[in-house]
Amino acid sequence: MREADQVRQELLAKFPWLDASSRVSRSRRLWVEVSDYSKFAEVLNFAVKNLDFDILCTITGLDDGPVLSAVYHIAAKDGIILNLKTSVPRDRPVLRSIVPVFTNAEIYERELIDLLGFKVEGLREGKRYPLPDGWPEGQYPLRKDWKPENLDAITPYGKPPKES
Amino acid sequence: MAKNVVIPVGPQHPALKEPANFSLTLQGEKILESTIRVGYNHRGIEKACEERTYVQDMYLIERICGICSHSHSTAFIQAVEEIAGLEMPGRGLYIRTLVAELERVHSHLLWLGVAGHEVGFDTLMMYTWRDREIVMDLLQVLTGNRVNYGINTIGGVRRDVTKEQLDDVMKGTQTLEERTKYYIELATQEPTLIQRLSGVGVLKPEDAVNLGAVGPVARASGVARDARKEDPYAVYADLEFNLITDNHNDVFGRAVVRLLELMESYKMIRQLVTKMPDGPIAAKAPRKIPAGEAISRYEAPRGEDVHYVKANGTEKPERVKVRAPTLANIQAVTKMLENGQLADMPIVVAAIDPCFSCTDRAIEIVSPDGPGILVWKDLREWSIEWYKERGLDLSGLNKKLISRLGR
Amino acid sequence: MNKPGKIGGLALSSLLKKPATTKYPFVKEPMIGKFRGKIKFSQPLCIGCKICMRDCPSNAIEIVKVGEKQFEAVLDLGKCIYCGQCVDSCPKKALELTGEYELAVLDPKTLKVKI
Amino acid sequence: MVETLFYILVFPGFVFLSSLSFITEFVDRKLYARFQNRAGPPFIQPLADFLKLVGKEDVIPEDSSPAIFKFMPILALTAVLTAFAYIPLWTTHGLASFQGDIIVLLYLLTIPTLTFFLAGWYSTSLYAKIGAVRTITQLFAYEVPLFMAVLACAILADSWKTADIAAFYSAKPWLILVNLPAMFVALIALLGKLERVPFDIPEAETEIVAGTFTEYSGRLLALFRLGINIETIVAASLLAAVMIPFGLGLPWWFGVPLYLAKILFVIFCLALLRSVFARFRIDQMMRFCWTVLAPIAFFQIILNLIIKGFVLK
Repeated sequence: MREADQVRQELLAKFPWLDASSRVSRSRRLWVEVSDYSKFAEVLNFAVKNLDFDILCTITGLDDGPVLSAVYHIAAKDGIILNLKTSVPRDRPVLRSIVPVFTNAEIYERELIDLLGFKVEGLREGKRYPLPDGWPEGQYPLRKDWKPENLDAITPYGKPPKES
Repeated sequence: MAKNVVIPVGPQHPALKEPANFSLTLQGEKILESTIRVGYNHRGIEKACEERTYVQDMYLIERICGICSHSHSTAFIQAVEEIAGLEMPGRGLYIRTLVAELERVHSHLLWLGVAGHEVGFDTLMMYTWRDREIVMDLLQVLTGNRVNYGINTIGGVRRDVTKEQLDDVMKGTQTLEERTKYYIELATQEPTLIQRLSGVGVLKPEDAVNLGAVGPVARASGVARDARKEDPYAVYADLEFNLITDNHNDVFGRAVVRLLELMESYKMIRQLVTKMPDGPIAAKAPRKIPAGEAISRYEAPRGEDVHYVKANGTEKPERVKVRAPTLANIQAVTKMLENGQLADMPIVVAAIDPCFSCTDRAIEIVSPDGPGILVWKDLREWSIEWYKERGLDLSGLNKKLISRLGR
Repeated sequence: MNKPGKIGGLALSSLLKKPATTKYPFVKEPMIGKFRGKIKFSQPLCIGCKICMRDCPSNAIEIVKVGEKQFEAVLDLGKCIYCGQCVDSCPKKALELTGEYELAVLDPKTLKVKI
Repeated sequence: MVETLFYILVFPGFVFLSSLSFITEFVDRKLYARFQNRAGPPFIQPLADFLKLVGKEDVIPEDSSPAIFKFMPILALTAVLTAFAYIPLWTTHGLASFQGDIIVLLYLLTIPTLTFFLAGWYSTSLYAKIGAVRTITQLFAYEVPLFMAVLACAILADSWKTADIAAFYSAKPWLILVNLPAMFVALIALLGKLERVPFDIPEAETEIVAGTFTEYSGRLLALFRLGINIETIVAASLLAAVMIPFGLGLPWWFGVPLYLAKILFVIFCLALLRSVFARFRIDQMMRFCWTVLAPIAFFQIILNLIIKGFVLK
């Protein structure tokens, strides 16, 4: 069994600039932050191809104020989870789809689109998830500045039935 | 029939206990293509979590799913405990694991019944569900409720168990083990059942890895993955159990994996009861959780639960992300349905043991009151009118009942 | 080895057995163990700290001040999820679980009860 | 004339049959429940279900053809009621017996299946259409073994008249044992005809909602259900008359209970069979009927010809 620290060293050997932004929180938990999105694909591919991280657990979207972040949780057979975090500017939140690497990323990426308003390039046409088809444009519920009352202004949703 | 037919299965359909939509393109009875739409149960739990305290979230998270409620609450609480850096008492962890395994027993027996029902074998359903009552009662004795146990608290568990209760658990396990042996025999000997299960919904091992299948679905395709082994949480490192895999790659394999897992669970329950240490059941937890983030994995009956929690030093979490096992498995269903028969669709979908409540978490939409849409009250008035037109006036009955019963 | 109709033996023997069904509401099964039912409130013990209100996941309980050091609890049966967190949170043990579970009413207005 | 009318309308005709159908439905459901260790419905349940359905609104799909949609349940009911007139119950003679009536009887029993097909097809719902196609596909699977099994008994009795067949076997009761394979085939095929588990493929609720009956509601559905219940009795009576025909021509106070016991026996067998199997898939059912049931029925015919040619000479 390898340890998360070993994996971190291997990663640092390839990408020395990750030294400050990576840490091991406990055994089998590795956190890496790639704040520069242009370098993200390189790190992801290295982790998948050379470090045997072969299962994508999920993608978490975060609203970090000026930037929107996405954490890719990727697991390996030996139980180590690599949490790869990256950020894109809030006014242009464009990610590239990782479906070519992980087929199952599709539904998690759709979730990012619906709930946090990411744009994902290279995602095929398909049904949305998880919000209803009639959900108004530009309403992203998981953003911190969003309130359920935002919907009240928009008809026909959001008008509560009159109580008797 | 040369013409292809597109048949909608769901969002409301007898085969689905919860809403999801499968559009199947059929040629005769053969399924050519399928598309899946989920999200009908999206309730805004992730957003709601951010607006509640950790204590409140515990119960909200527990209600993501009625069957694997303990799974979700444990996964969430493990993440919170990791951030808070709590030292966990052994007895608390043992009780938590005991409830977890009892829940797995209850969930797998439920699945067997549902699978029986989907292939028209209702007798099997009735018997497995009757036996499931034993484990439901055990859970009620230990935790206080049959579902949504509410046993977890940050830092341990809320209720201690007594010697007599553990004896009850041993006795119940004994009965259940005998029953399970019978079901294993039944599943491997009844030809009509085998015919319906084997060769159906095939998922090849490479597809299982590719599509990120988890839990019994992956294990039935020969992918040996189990968070209890890979990333031992709670007290699984102390327990001796086998990782069950099967190479049938089909629904029959999934049934075999679940049935054999039941036997492993009984083994684990025995070990948990005999090894249970004495001591406190919970550590004192602070109301404010220090800033930090953690990801927690938990092998729920249906597969791996992944919870991500980010704390910001206040009483409320900054972000909670839930990945339920069904969401990971639902993408494999399209593959399984391909070139299958329409008649096999219910059992294939049931074979991943779907739980759409788990899958779709997150916003509360107040009922639309737009034009042409009737709300409950309108519908009620309309039905009263409808019956009145036909000379039947029942509107007074409710009032009479209220006055009679005094409620 | 195939045995068509294997469950037949079990089915036939069930004919002579008592059905497993409980005929609720004619037969009421007692609640074993510490079932989480309706909450009981003992007024003299309450100090009005309102921790229960803060911890309630569904805002079902409300503590109202009715006089000098006198408090009343109002429970919304429709909102309560019967988790019992308020009972755990209460520092003075003023709240207690009971096994009462038949709480359905015909009129939604009567769901809010003073306990 | 009055007697005939009484026979058709009251006893053992329409009124008696309808009430008997509620009782057999109750027995069937109760047995099914008890096989599953459940309590089962109270005695009045089938009647209550019927009355409730009758009180409900009939919803007719816009695109369907209303005339056919409404006519089909009535036709199904009529066909099974007519079939009843040809079966000797506890008397030695059916009401309208004639030479060749067993053929008519079998065809009359096929009519309900055809009405299910037409009803489903003209409902214009996708589920109903798939159900309709499955109904007709299934018909080709079980109908041949059923006909062969019943006619094998007729061949041995050397008559195409149900009453004569019954009389023949009453006289030589040991020959009933020869027909046991035919009895087995007929029971299984009946499960298909009555669309019960394991052959409830056309109305498999987990796959295609309610199949043929998806669009039916209210009175029309109630009529269909009544038709199916009466079909069960008629089919059971046919089996009783052809396969277990002893004790005919006894006085009514002994004959009627004996007759009821016979149908209850058939109902018991049907309930047991439907509780121990999983539902077949349509292709599996075709294979089963043609490779298992049909050969057994064929073997029965050969056997009966041999017995007739060599033993009974």
